[in-house]
Amino acid sequence: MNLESKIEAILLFKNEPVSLATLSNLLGTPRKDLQLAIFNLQRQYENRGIVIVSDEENLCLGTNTELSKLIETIQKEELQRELGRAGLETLSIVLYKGPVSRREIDFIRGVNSGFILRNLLIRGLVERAESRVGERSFSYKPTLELLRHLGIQKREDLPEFGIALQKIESFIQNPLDDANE
Amino acid sequence: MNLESKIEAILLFKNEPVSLATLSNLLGTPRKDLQLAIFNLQRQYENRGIVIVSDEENLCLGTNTELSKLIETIQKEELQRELGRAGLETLSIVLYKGPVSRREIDFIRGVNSGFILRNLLIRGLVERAESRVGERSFSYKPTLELLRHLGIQKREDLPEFGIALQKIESFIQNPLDDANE
Amino acid sequence: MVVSGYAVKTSVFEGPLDLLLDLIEKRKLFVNDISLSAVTEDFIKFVEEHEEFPIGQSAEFIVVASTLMLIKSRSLLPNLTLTEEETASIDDLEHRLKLYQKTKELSIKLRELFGKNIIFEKSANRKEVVVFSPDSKTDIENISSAIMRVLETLPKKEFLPKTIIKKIISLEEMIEKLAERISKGVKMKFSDVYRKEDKISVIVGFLAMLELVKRGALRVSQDVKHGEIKMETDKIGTPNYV
Repeated sequence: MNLESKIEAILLFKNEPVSLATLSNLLGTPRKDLQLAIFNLQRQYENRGIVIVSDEENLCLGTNTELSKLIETIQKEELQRELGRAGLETLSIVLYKGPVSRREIDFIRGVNSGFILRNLLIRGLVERAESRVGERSFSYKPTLELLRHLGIQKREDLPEFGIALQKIESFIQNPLDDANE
Repeated sequence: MNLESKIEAILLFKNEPVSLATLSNLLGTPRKDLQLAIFNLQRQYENRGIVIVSDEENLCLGTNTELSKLIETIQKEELQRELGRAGLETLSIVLYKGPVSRREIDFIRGVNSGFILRNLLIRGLVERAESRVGERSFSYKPTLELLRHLGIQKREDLPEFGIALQKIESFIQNPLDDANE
Repeated sequence: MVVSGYAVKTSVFEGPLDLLLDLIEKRKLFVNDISLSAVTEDFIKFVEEHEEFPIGQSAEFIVVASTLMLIKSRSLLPNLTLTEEETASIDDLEHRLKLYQKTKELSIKLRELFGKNIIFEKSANRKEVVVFSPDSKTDIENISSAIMRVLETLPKKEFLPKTIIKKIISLEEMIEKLAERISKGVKMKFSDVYRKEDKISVIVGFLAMLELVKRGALRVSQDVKHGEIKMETDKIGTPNYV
């Protein structure tokens, strides 16, 4: 793979501005070669939906400004979309059990909740909690705005809080007495 | 901006796989035109650092497999690479035959696959498909995440894809009595 | 002796098809009714020695065992007539096994691919702008019914499906019926020779008897040209498997 392809892949993966210094380090390539490759890349991406945004030191992928209307629409649409069954279920788990790790949520629901959690995050309904000791993945908890929006002051005010929490916890601790397999 | 550019920008902007339905909605373009544009895009991205992973309905951007070792050095999260035999068998059926019902999977494997399927769902490697007409139970299909983990851009790139599917198809056409469930 | 050594390595099997395939592949045979017939004793012996299977699974093992016995009986007694249902279950087993074999083959290829050359997607963006945006259903009532749904769908213990229970019962019936049909054919009484209380020993004994019937028939047809076809009962003692 040529240098241009490598840079392009790193930019996509990182999803944030990357410095020339970092690239040079990762690829073992002198800055001068990088600069040339970036120049080439920028020409390749001329008049395309994706552009390479750069200053003297940093670069990242971005969308063409000609499409900013379209992107705004998407952004709005994302925030206005109905949460749906899966969204509400995930949100309810975070409310009743939070702080709760991504793994626990997945385990309780029996499906992967990655995209749903991300959506709840950018909609300000849940937020990352301080990781609990020994946990590798993030934990999630409801935001204060959400509690306020629901008209409750604390989680304990949720309907049937005690029973629901207890059921969830006992499932996490002892998922199946005799799983079939 | 042409359709290809718009699609590429949306894919970059969204942090999750985008469905043809969403694209069609956002761009007011019929699916057929989208499919053609996607085909063109995939050709434009041949032998580049960025690739387009897709199934019949969803697509997302990813990094070229030739650069996977490079990206792994940047990646900080631990990768889960191990899948047990039962998981691999179930995945093969879902990959080569999906959408496929739980009953069909159990029938081919000769054992209850509920537990394994749940694990694969949690890991985001398979997902529930829209039920086929007249089906009472769920069907399962591979996710783009699974394709990405196998390093393939579309299902058709699987080894023996056409032949293997045919074999399994011919069985599904004469399904057994009421086996289980 | 009738039944040669049961050379089954006690590895963990993913159910009856996995075991069956392993037995056939160990003998380097193709999947067909001949090879299925050949591994029947090994299969049943294995089930006998591993009674600690979870109940759901042992039911599956017994269903397969019953079909194997049908195949064995048919191969040893060509003029034994099987019902349509019996023939169908034989065809199905053969077909399933071929499918399973293919699946295993594909899964080995998948193992070689999985996680080796990953196509990575964008990392999560840590600086996304957060705008508080609940939807129309973000209220206590909907949250409360959502958590109830979550609790309801937590996985529960699964019970043995009724259809399988039915099949176990019919296995015992089938053994008896088959024994009767064959006993008539060879003018001997199966029930005289074997203890009925131990199901597995009945099955194994039954198969051994079939094997002897076959051998006997072969010898008779070679030695006595116009003579009466008759079993020599003193050769049918209880074989010592156990």
